[in-house]
Formats: sequence, C-alpha cells, structure tokens
Amino acid sequence: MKSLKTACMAALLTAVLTLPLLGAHLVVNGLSTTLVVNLWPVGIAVLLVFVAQLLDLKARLGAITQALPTVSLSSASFSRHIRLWLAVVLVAALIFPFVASRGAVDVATYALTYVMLGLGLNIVVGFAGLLDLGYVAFYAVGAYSYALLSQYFGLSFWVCLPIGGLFAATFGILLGFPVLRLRGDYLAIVTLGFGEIIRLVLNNWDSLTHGPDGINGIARPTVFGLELNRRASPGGTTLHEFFGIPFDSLYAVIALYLIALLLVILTLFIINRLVRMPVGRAWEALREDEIACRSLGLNPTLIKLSAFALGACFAGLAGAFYASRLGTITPESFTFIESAVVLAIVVLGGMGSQIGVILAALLLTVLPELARSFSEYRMLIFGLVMVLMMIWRPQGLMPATRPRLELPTAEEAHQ
Amino acid sequence: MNDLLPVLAQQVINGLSLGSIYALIAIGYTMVYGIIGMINFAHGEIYMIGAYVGVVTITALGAASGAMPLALVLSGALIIAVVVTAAYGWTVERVAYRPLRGSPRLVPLISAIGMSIFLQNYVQLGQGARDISVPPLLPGNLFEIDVEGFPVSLSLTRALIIFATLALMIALTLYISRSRMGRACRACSQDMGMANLLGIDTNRVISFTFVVGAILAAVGGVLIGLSIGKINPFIGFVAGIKAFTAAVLGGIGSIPGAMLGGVLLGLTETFASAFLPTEYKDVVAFGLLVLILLFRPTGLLGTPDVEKV
Amino acid sequence: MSEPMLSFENVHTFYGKIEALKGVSLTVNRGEIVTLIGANGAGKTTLLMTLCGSPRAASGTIRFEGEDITQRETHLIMQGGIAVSPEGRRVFPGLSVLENLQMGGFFSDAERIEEDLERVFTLFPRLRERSAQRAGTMSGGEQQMLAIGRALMSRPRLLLLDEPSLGLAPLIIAQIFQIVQEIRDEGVTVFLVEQNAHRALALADRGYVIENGRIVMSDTGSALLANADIRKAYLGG
Amino acid sequence: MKSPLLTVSGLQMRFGGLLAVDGIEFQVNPGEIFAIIGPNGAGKTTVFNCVSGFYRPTAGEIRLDARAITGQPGHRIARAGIVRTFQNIRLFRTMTAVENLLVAQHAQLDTNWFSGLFMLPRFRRAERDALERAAYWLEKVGLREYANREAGNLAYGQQRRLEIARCMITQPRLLLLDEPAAGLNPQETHELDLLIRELRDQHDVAVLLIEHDMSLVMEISDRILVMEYGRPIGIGTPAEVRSNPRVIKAYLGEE
Amino acid sequence: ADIRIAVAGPVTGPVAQYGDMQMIGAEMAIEQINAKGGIKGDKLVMVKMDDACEPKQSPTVANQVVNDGIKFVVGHLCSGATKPAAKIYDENDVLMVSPAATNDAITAEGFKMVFRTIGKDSQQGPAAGKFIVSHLKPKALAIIHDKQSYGQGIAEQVRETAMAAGVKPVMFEGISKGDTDFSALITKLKTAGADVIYYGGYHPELGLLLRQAKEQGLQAKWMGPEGVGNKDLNAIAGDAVEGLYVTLPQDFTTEPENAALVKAFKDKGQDPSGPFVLTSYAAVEVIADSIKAVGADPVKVADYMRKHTFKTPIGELGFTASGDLKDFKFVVYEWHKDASKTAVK
Ligand SMILES: Nc1ncnc2c1ncn2[C@@H]1O[C@H](COP(=O)(O)OP(=O)(O)OP(=O)(O)O)[C@@H](O)[C@H]1O
Ligand SMILES: Nc1ncnc2c1ncn2[C@@H]1O[C@H](COP(=O)(O)OP(=O)(O)OP(=O)(O)O)[C@@H](O)[C@H]1O
Ligand SMILES: CC(C)C[C@H](N)C(=O)O
Ligand SMILES: [Mg+2]
Ligand SMILES: [Mg+2]
Repeated sequence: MKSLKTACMAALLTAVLTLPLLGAHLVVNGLSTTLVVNLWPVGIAVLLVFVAQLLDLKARLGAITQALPTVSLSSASFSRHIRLWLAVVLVAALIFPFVASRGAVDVATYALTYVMLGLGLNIVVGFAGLLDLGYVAFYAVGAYSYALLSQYFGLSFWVCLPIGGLFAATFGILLGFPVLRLRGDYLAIVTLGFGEIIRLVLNNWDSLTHGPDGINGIARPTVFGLELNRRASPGGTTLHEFFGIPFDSLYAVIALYLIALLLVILTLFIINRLVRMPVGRAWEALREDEIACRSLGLNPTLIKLSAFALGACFAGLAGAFYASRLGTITPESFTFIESAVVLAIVVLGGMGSQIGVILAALLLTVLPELARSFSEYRMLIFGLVMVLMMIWRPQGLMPATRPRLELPTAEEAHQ
Repeated sequence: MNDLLPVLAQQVINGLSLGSIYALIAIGYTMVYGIIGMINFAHGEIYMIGAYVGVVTITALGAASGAMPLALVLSGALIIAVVVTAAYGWTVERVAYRPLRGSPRLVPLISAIGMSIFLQNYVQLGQGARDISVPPLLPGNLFEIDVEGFPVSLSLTRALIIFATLALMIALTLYISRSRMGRACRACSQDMGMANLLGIDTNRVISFTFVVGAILAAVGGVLIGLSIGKINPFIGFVAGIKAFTAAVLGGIGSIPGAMLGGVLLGLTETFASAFLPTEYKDVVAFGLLVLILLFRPTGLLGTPDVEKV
Repeated sequence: MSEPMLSFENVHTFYGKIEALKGVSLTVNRGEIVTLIGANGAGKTTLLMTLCGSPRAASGTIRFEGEDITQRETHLIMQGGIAVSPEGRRVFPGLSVLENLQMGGFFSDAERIEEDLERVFTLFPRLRERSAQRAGTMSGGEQQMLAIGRALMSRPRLLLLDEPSLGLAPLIIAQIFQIVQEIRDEGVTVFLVEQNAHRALALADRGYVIENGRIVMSDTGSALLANADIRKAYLGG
Repeated sequence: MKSPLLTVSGLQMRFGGLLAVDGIEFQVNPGEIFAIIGPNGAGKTTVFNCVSGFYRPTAGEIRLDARAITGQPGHRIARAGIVRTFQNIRLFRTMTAVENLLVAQHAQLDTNWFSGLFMLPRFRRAERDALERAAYWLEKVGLREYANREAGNLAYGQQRRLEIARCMITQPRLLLLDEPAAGLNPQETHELDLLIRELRDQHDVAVLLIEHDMSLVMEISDRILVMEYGRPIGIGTPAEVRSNPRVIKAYLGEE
Repeated sequence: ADIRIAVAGPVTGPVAQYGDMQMIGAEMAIEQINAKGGIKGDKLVMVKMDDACEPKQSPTVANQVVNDGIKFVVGHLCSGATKPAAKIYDENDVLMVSPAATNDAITAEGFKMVFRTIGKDSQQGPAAGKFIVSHLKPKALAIIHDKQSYGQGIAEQVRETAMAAGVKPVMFEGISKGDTDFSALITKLKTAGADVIYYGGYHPELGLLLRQAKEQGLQAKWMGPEGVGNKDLNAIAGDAVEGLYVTLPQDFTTEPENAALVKAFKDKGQDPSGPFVLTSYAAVEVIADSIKAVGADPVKVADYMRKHTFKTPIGELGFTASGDLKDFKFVVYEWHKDASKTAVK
C-alpha cells in the first residue's frame, strides 16, 4: 500500500500547488481586485495526479516507450542511402511551395530560418562546446545591418546578406576575444549580457534604430533583379510587370521560401565540410579537453574564436533574411527567449547532430504554429514538451555522430 | 555640492531596496548552481508565483474578514506564499530536474527553460495574462527628512524589503555555516557523488536547496507585490535575468556574493538612471557585469577555480 | 575470523549495455584484509562501487553484516559503517584539507572529530602541515593521503581502498600498507583493490583475482603470491 | 658533448606562501632520458607545468636550445617541440584513437578554410598524410586494431600508450611523461619501458620523466634529479642516486 | 457568404484593456448589423486576433489575416503595432480601419487601404501642450515618454507646442516599457524641481510613476494622453491619480441620440464609456455601410469610404485622401481617484 500513500501525498501536494493559482482567480475589477473561486480545475488536477500516481503511470509509460521500436536514423542502412534520402528530401522541399497553401509556405519559411539559426548555434554549442546564451545578438546584428543599410543607403538584399553575415562575425570576434577565456557558465552569462546589451542599445538608440518601434518597410529580396512588390521602386521593375502577369503576393512568399531553402543548403554544405576539416576536429577536441589541446600546440582562443565567429556569421545571414522576409524588425524580436529556443533546438536535436537540429527546428517552430488554434495552451504545451523531451531523450532526437575519419583495421588494409 | 548629498542619500535608498529584491532571488540561483551546477532558469518564475500567491492570499484574507488587522493579513500572506512557493520549488526539482541527474550539462538547462515557459503560461492560464494591481496596503514612510528643502524618504514597504532581506541573509549565512545541512551543501557543491559516498543524502540536500531558494524568492515576490503594486505572469523573467546577473557578479555559488551582487546591481541601475538617461540603466548594468567578469573571471566573491594539471 | 561480514552472490552490473560484472560472488570476513587484483578494466573498481550502490547491481545479492543492501540507497549503505577511498581520490577540490577531513566525519560529533583528526594527522604529517591548503591544489600523492585520511575519519567497520598506492612515493606506499595493517589490528575489516599486487598479496589474508568481470581465482594471499600463473600475469614474471 | 636541449636554471614557483619549487637546475641533453623523482608534493609536476607553459614561473629561466621559452603560453611551447602527458590521463575521450592523433597534428595540417571547403588536392593530400602518420604511430604503440575505438573506452594501459603516441605524432624534441606507469601492473610497466627506449632510440626524442616506480626509473634513466620540498637534493646516474643517503632517507627508504 | 472581419488588438499583455474596449465595440456593431439581417443577407463574422500591442507580433498577425483570406480589419490599436501591419494590408489589398492608433505616421505613407476612426496626435499633442502652458503654467515642465511611437510621438508634440509658447522643458526622457522601479527617475524629477510632468505612453507605467512619486513626496501635476485614461490606472496608483489631466476623445456616450446604444451595452454588462468602444463600433459600421453600397471588394470599399460620409455614434464621419478623419475632437479631462472624470473648461 505504499503506492496509495504516495498517491495521497502527491494529491495533497497538487492541491497545495494548484489551490491558490488555479482555484482562486484574481480579477481586477475597476478599482478593486477581487477573488473568484473556482475549484474545478483544482479537483481535476488532484484527481489526475492521484490516479496517475496510484497506477504508477510514469513507469507504465516508460515501459511502453521502451518497447517502442526506436527508429534509428543513424543506422548503417540509413547512412548508406543517405544520398538517396537527401535527394528525395530536396526534391520534396522544392515542390512543396507550389502545392502547399500560402500559410504553410509561410510557416515553412519561418521554420527554415530557425533551421539556419540552429545549425549556426550548433557550431558554437554542439561542436565547440561553448555555451552561448546571447546568440540572438548576432541574429539582431544581421537583421539590423540589412535593415539599416537598405534604409539609409538603399543597398539591395543580395549585397547586404554577406555584409550582414560579416558584421555579425565581426561582432562575434569582438565579443569573443575578451570573453572566450571565461569558463563554462561564466561565458554563458556574459553572452547573455551581451545579447541584452545589443537589444537595449537597439531599443534606445532612437536616432539610428527608431527605438522600440523598430524599422519598417524593409525591402524584400529581389529575384534576378526583379522586385516582388506590388509597386516598383523608382527605377526598378517588378516580377509581375516583367512577366506581364497580375500581381499576387504569393510569388513573394514562394520566392522567400526558396531563398531560405537555398541559404539552408549553403549552410549545410559549409558546415559539413568544416566538420571534416582540421578545424572541426579541433572544435571537438577543445570541447573535450582544453588543457590537452594546449599541450598539443592548439591555440584554444583562436579555435574558439573561429567557432564563435562562424556561428555568429550564420546568425547574421539568418537575421538579414528574417528582416527582409517580415519587412519589420524591432528590438523585441531579439529577446533572450529567442536564444533559448534556438538553444533548445540544438540540445533537443542532439548536440552536434545536424539532421537532429533540422528535425528539432522544424518541430519547435511548426508545432507551435499548428497549435495556434489552442492559443491559450500553446506555450504551456511548448514548455511542457521541452521538459518532457529532455526527460524522454536526454541525448537528443538524434545523438551526434560526427563524421569520423576511419582508419581501416589491419586486415582490411591488407586486402 | 550641498544639494547633492540628499539626492545621493535618496538614490542609495532606492538602489538598496531594488538590489535587495535581486539579492533575495539571486540566492536561489547561486545555491542551485553551487550544488548541481545548473542555471535554474525557472527560478524567476518561482518568484513570480510567490508574488501571485501573496496577492491571492492578501485578497482572500482581506475579502473574507474585511477587518482583519493588516499585520495579520501580511504575515498570513507571507507564510502561505512561502509554503506554497516552497512546494513549487520542491516539485519543479522533483519533476523536471531529478530525472535528468547525470545527463549532459545542457539538458537540465533546457528543461529549466521549458519549465520556465510552462510556469509562466500556467499562471497565465489560472490568473490571466493581465496586470494585477495591488492597492498600496502599507502607505506611508518610515521616515521623511527634509534636507534643505529636499525630502529624503524611506517608505515602509521599501524599509520592509531592506530589513527582511538583511535578516534572511544573516540567518541563512549562519545556518549554512553552522548546521549539518550547511556542511552537506558544501560537500555536495564540490562533488555530489563523493558526498553521497560519505553517507550524505544528496537528494535531500538538493531538495533543500530548491526549497530555500524558493522561500527567499517567495518573500521577494510578496514584498514586490506590496511595494510595486503591479504583477503579471511575466515579472519573473526580467527579475530572474537580473538576479542571475547579480549572482554571477557576486560569484556564483557564493551566498554573500549573491547579496553583494544584488545590492551592487541595484545601486548601479539606480545611479545609472540618476546620472545618465534612464533608458540606459540596463546597458550599464550588463556592461558592469561583462567588465567585472573580464577582470575577475569568477565574480567578486567567487573562488577562482584552479584546475591542477 | 570467519564470520562473513560482506558477501556478493552472483552480482551483475552494467554500464548501459556493457556488462562490467558478470556474476561475481565473494565473501569478506570480519577482521580480514581481502585484496582484489586484476588487470586494467577487469572490473575491480566496478565491484567496489557496486557495493556502495553506484552503479547499482542489476541482479544478485550483496549482504553486509547480514542485511541485504543490494537495493539500498548509497548514502544509507555508507552510513552503515562503510567508508571508501575511491578511485581518482575525489577529494573536494575547493575545500581545505581540514574541511575535507571533517566531511569524512560527517556524522561524528565535534569531540570525536578532534580525536580522529589527530589520528589522521599523525599518520600523515603532510596533511597537518597543509591543513589550510585547498585540496585541489595538492599534489597527486598528497591528495591520495587525504582521500585515505578522509575515509578513516568516519571510523568505518569496513574500509574500502581502491588502489591506495597509486601515485605515491615508495616510502609512503610502505607506510600505507603499514597503516592498513594497523587499522586491521584495530578491528577494521579492509577490502583492498590493488595494482601493486606484490605488496597487496603479501599483506592480505585472502585474495581474489578478477578477470573480465568474473572472479577467476581465490585463495590466501601467500598462496596466490606463489602461484605461477598469477606471477606471470600480474607480477611481471 | 652536444649542447643541451633543455636548460632549466634557477627555477622557482611560489603559490602564495608556499615555495613549491625553488632553485631547480638541470639540463636535458638530446637523446637523453632524464628522470625527476622525489616524495609526494616535492614539486615535480610543478616543474613540468613550468616547462610546458601551464604555469608562469616566479623566477628562473627555461631554454629550449638557446632560446628562452620562459612564461610562453602552452601551445607555443608545444609547437616549439615540448609536449607532455598528464598525471591523470587527458585524452579526448569521445573521439576515436585515430582522431586523437589527427587533432594532435593540427599544427602540421593544412588549415586553410578555402582549400578545405572546396577539397582542393592540397587539402586531401595533407589529410591522407596525416592518416598515414596516425596509422604508423598506432602500430608503434600496439593500438593499430583499436584505431576506431573511442579513446575513453580503452583500457587504462592502452590509454597511457595512446597518450604517448599522441605526443609523439607532433614530432617533439622533448617528451615530458608524468607518472606514466601509475596504475599499470608490472607487466604493462615493462612494455612501457621498452616503448620509451624505442622512442628515444628511433625517434630522436629526449625524455623527461616523473615516476614513482623505482624499477622503471632506475632501469631506464640516464640521469636522475631528486627533489624534496621543492629543492634539489641530488642529481646523477641511477647508481649515484641510489646510494645517496639523503635520497634514501627522504624517498627510497631502506630496502 | 459570410464576410469575415478581423478585429486585431491586444487581447493579452499589459494594455489588453484597450483590446476589450475594441472587442466589445466591434462585437456590438456586428451583432446589431447581423440582427438587422446582415449585409444583403450576408452575415458579418468577427475573427479575434491578438497582437499584444507589440510591433513584433503585429506583422505576423497581418500575414495571417492575408493568408487566411480575410479582407477587412478593424484594428490595430497601438500605433507601434499598427504601423508595420498597415503596410502589409496595403500591399495585399486588405482594408484596415484602426479605431485607436493616433500616431500621425500611420497614414502618412500614402496607403490606399488604411483608415482610422480616431484623431491624430498632431491634434491631441498640441491640445495638451496648450493646456499645460495656459492652465498649468509650469515653473519646470518635465516630459517623460515610453519611447514607443505613440508615447514618444505625442511627447514630442507636447514639447514642440510648449517650446513654441516659450516653455522649455527641464527634462525630456524615455523610460523602458515594462520597467517597474522608477524610484531613481522620481528622485531625479524631484531634483529637477519639476512641478508639471507630462507622460507620453500607456497607463501601466504611468500608474507606477504616480504611485512611486507619491511615495517619495514629489509634488507635481501630471498629465497624459488618451492611452492613460483607464480605470486600471486607479487600481495601480490608488489615490495618487487624483488630479491627473488627460486628453481623451470626446465622450459620446452622453449624447442623447446614443442612448439606445448605451443601453444595449449596459444590458450586456459592458461599459461603453471607454475611449475606443464607440470608435470601434463606428469602424465596423463604416465598413459595413460601404460593403452594402459597393460589395465586398476591399479596394472598392476603400474608394467608397473616401468619397462618402457616414453617420455613426461618434458623429458624421468623412475621410481624407490619406484615410484620416476630416474632423475629430480631443477634450481635456481631470481624472479622479474613483476613476471618474470631469471635463476641464
Ligand atoms: N562509467 C562507465 N561507463 C561505461 N563503461 C565503464 C564505466 N566505468 C567502467 N567501465 C567499463 O567497465 C569495465 C570495468 O572497469 P573498472 O573501472 O571496474 O575496471 P578496473 O578493474 O577498476 O580497472 P583499472 O585498473 O583501470 O582501475 C571496463 O571495461 C570499463 O571500460
Ligand atoms: N596551484 C597550486 N596552488 C597551491 N599549491 C600548489 C599548487 N600546485 C601545487 N601546489 C603545491 O605544490 C607542491 C608541489 O606539487 P606538485 O604537484 O608539483 O608535487 P609532485 O612532486 O608532482 O607530487 P606527486 O608525486 O604527489 O605528484 C605540493 O605541496 C602542492 O600542494
Ligand atoms: C490603445 C491606445 C491607447 C492607442 C494609442 N492611441 C496609440 O496610438 O498607440
Ligand atoms: Mg579501477
Ligand atoms: Mg605530480
């Protein structure tokens, strides 16, 4: 009868926890604040917990998930067919915008931005093991550099995209240089502080950034020089005029999706090469043991800096893209919670695993969008999912398998 | 020059009361970090819950009897808030972190962020997303001195904040340094597994840490409800980040450090508002953090961690 | 001399999927020095730590003083009169030497701590010299002394030593083995894991040889020392 | 006589009130195996830390050939040709053995990002050579068949050897070994003995060794420095040291 | 077919009260129109959208409106949130009528599809500025704002008016939205000897400012724009609100011809006196009337709106080419601790 006792205790605890917050509702009623008592939710919560504890639901669920066949994407057969899979996914991704609804394409574009951010942060956190809680700062730098350059100098998206990445990388180096010698969590808090500083400066430097209102009317990317707007800018031509078709803002949505896809592919290509290069190995080694690295002649600061700057660079690219997609950016778009979500993507994906990061990014961005209709419970569920996922798969969706350079074993070598 | 003195005095009072709240919350971060090496991002939410439970109880007590003496209402609110919030602290650890013991370092961090989002929205579900106002229950000042035409004042609520913080801090420091539980905390913060091998019940120590952190945060929450008079489900987030900053500033893991960091942060913000455009106060605060860490990589009172090779 | 204090019955232990102990059975009698020898990775440390409950045995029974402690929580096991000087020393790096020793006597009262401190300081004068130094900055050997000292602080009835001679200077090693003998003479049972098989077997009443997670041989210390196979495999011919 | 490879003179290291190393002088000649022994806490590891750039000595000078390297950061010193192992093994535990050896070659590899991103021939060649060198060294330390195993899963003695191989692949001129035989059984210690000699004889490296296992030290060393309380109490050949009464009293004990 | 109207404003967040006003106003209009048979048989359907009053969220909301194929929007409320959304609507031929956003810039870009049923800050600001100069006669005027388009915009208008009248503010400073501890700023105001303080922004911050000012014994007269005139201000600041001056749209609930409408609100237990209830009602009405005339094509509706006038509870409305009202009046009120207000002559 131990379980009955624990179930009672758990139920009692639940009552204590929920009574003041779910059972009594504060209502500001004009001048006075009053309480409206509603014990239903408390009762339900208590009952649920009681039953769950009594039946030891957690253990049962655990048993069920244990029993589920785990689809291991990293299995040998998968990696053998990886090229085939990649091709299939790519083709699907290319067809997608032409068959899906406008809303779906929009969400997909949004998700791709997070894929990019996740892949970028994965370099810093997953590969190099540097906990960066201010990643969003570089995203902001990229976004604002495009917004400002286009606003003040009329530079086009394609010119600003690399500049945005470069600016962000420069910021990464400037920040990284002094702080990368900090250990573990101190680095985390400094980057967090730096992220906040960037946001606050953007918020307060009205004369340049328009303060909390942010920058409006940021130009969209052009497609081979053609604008995607309804009305051409002075001297420009729009896509629909060029082809002599009626304007439909759907073209812009599709074009943006394709650009995002392109950027993601580029990112994947670069990162995939990098992890196979000496610098990729050095990142991992550094994550494992900095002291050993130094003893072997690797310069930790430089190596960390390269990871930091590269991660920042991708955030900058993503930022520039984000600004051009939405047309509006405000400092509030770059709060800590963004960094947290991107970090969650990396960890949930399985640190250092790229397919994992992509899956996690899609999961964490598309799911909340799909759940918009439960808007009240949306974020509640989001938070809960984050916790449960961590408990369910602490090693992430797809634990990292960095491509390993294999040495044929002796027998193989002799063949 | 004469005019400056009363202004400074007033600003110091302002800064101290602001910093005290940071300090109260910072303790929770510092203790948890010290022991399980994890940034408990949900701690700010614990503080927010403390504030809500406080306001709910105040309203309930006030509504039930109408004429209950204020002191009784307040102490009742404080006690209930402390109990319920402590229960939250305990439960959060039990549910969201304990199953992750032994996982890679970032895993509990994400779980904590998830918990923070969850709690924020859970309170929103129960209490709505809107501001809840608390009428000024303790109006009036502890003192108001007129210094050459400039009134320097300390309101009752702010006085309460400062004194409560001081008292709790002293009590906690004594407890940690004198009690067996305190010693167990020190052992756990160094090497949890080894502490376990010495016969120390590490799970109890961890729970204790979360409960103590929650208690202090609850006190902070109730006091903030009284003094600021406006709460919403999001107050925990900003306060949490600030308090965490304070904890790091003072040297994370160190309880006096959290106190020092909190007060320092409060004073910095206040003086930055006073002598620069107000809007830049947070920039100055975070700037200070970065600066201090550059020169003292483990915070003001943190012990530099040597790794002997 | 023959009342079993500790017994393992068919104990299996896993690290994830790796089976590190594959059905180990052994006994340690009250007042004995028992040593466990074996190659690197044979499972010596695992065996010792399984007794402490971390990692926990997957199956089998471990009894200590007649009670089944297989599923008991680590801290409860350790409170029952067992102390360990673990592999890798695991001194509390940020605490001073003195504080480390005090932690060893966590459940003692102030008076007893004073007594025990005095005893440890007499055994290891270097620790007295350095009582205020942070343990993490001590040299490897000094930390080893501290780890052993800390284990002694709780006045255990069963003392577990995992390679106590690792990293110690020859003089100190001799001294450590001397101390082990003295402790036994005070009535403490000692379970000793050693790489330094020569000395360990010379000292031990009985010895077990572990290979690949299995006990492959057991005998008195002197008999093992004389065994040709053992000499060849563990004593360098 | 050849000019010394490493010259340490007047070395002093102070930690607060503690003089951990004081007045240490020695030279290591090319091709020599030089050992430092002494009681626990004598300051041996601290000497290593100073030589390998992990500590900045409070006084004294360290020269490699004729060039002063005192106080330079560790990675510079490593590139200059002094590499070390650690008293507690420090491998990259989740990387495979062969990758451990590739990381160690970082300084010799083509780290140009451009050639890497586009897989230029130069890059491929550098990588192939690196793999070959890794294979060579794995063979050498008897770990060829464990090449693709995670280093953390290797047995202790194997880890020790891998750590040595990882040092050797950087083509050092001076190898610093901190208690390489600790935790090895006599059989493994014997294999280690052979390996160290081989390195010295075939790979042109001088060895500076800390060890408490006297059977190893006495057999392998050309010269020995004995320290106590941070100060030198004797230096000489194994025979000289073994009969030095101060050394016997402080360290060896009567046999 | 049903005609969907998105009503976009803050449903959550610190100024959700304004969203309530908008929602009840729009809802009432839609109900009443549907009760009368809808628009030629087509019912109006209200789709609630939440932008939390944040410029960060409104573009997402606007895109969703476009993606969902909704053609008419009543909203957004806060100027900062309205600005980026307006651009998206205009680009995609969605008609937007804001019942509350007052910042001038919203209609300044020559949009075709953007309208509002409220005045502009260039009317409200100078009204406040003149009132300050002529009635409050400050010795030291301080102006605080929340740095958002609305708050800062109107604060600047007030400053200009005051400067033109020869009153130079001793302080003009921004605070951050969401801040809670203003004690340092209050001390600063005390030091500057401010006796009249204008706050440009929304009520949550002003409430705290008032409360903390009282705590520190700061003696000054406060004034703010229509974004602060709200009962919730009293709930935060308590007695400290007494004597605050606010500019608000003229209160039409007291007009005799609105009596039936006011009663309809009261019957539902709703309060029609909030500044944006009737403007929202009017916004729906204007859209509905135009659809009735030219059909549910938003471009034609916009065209029609520019050319005609509409009878609404807030008077006879006509729109300029830019989409603004031809005529709108702000009135100065004094706010009291029981949340009532009295007009100041
Ligand atoms: N934490 C762990 N996770 C996975 N495998 C482990 C772990 N610890 C030990 N092992 C494996 O279990 C086996 C037994 O290890 P154990 O440490 O008990 O050996 P040992 O006899 O103490 O060796 P040594 O002499 O090196 O200390 C080895 O194969 C080792 O690789
Ligand atoms: N960072 C430090 N801070 C303070 N004291 C230190 C530090 N590093 C070493 N020491 C002290 O300096 C002395 C020498 O230490 P070192 O590690 O060099 O000894 P060792 O000769 O290598 O000993 P062992 O043989 O036990 O490894 C020791 O007493 C140690 O406590
Ligand atoms: C809801 C409001 C108070 C709107 C305010 N007039 C603004 O433009 O932002
Ligand atoms: Mg072992
Ligand atoms: Mg040493």
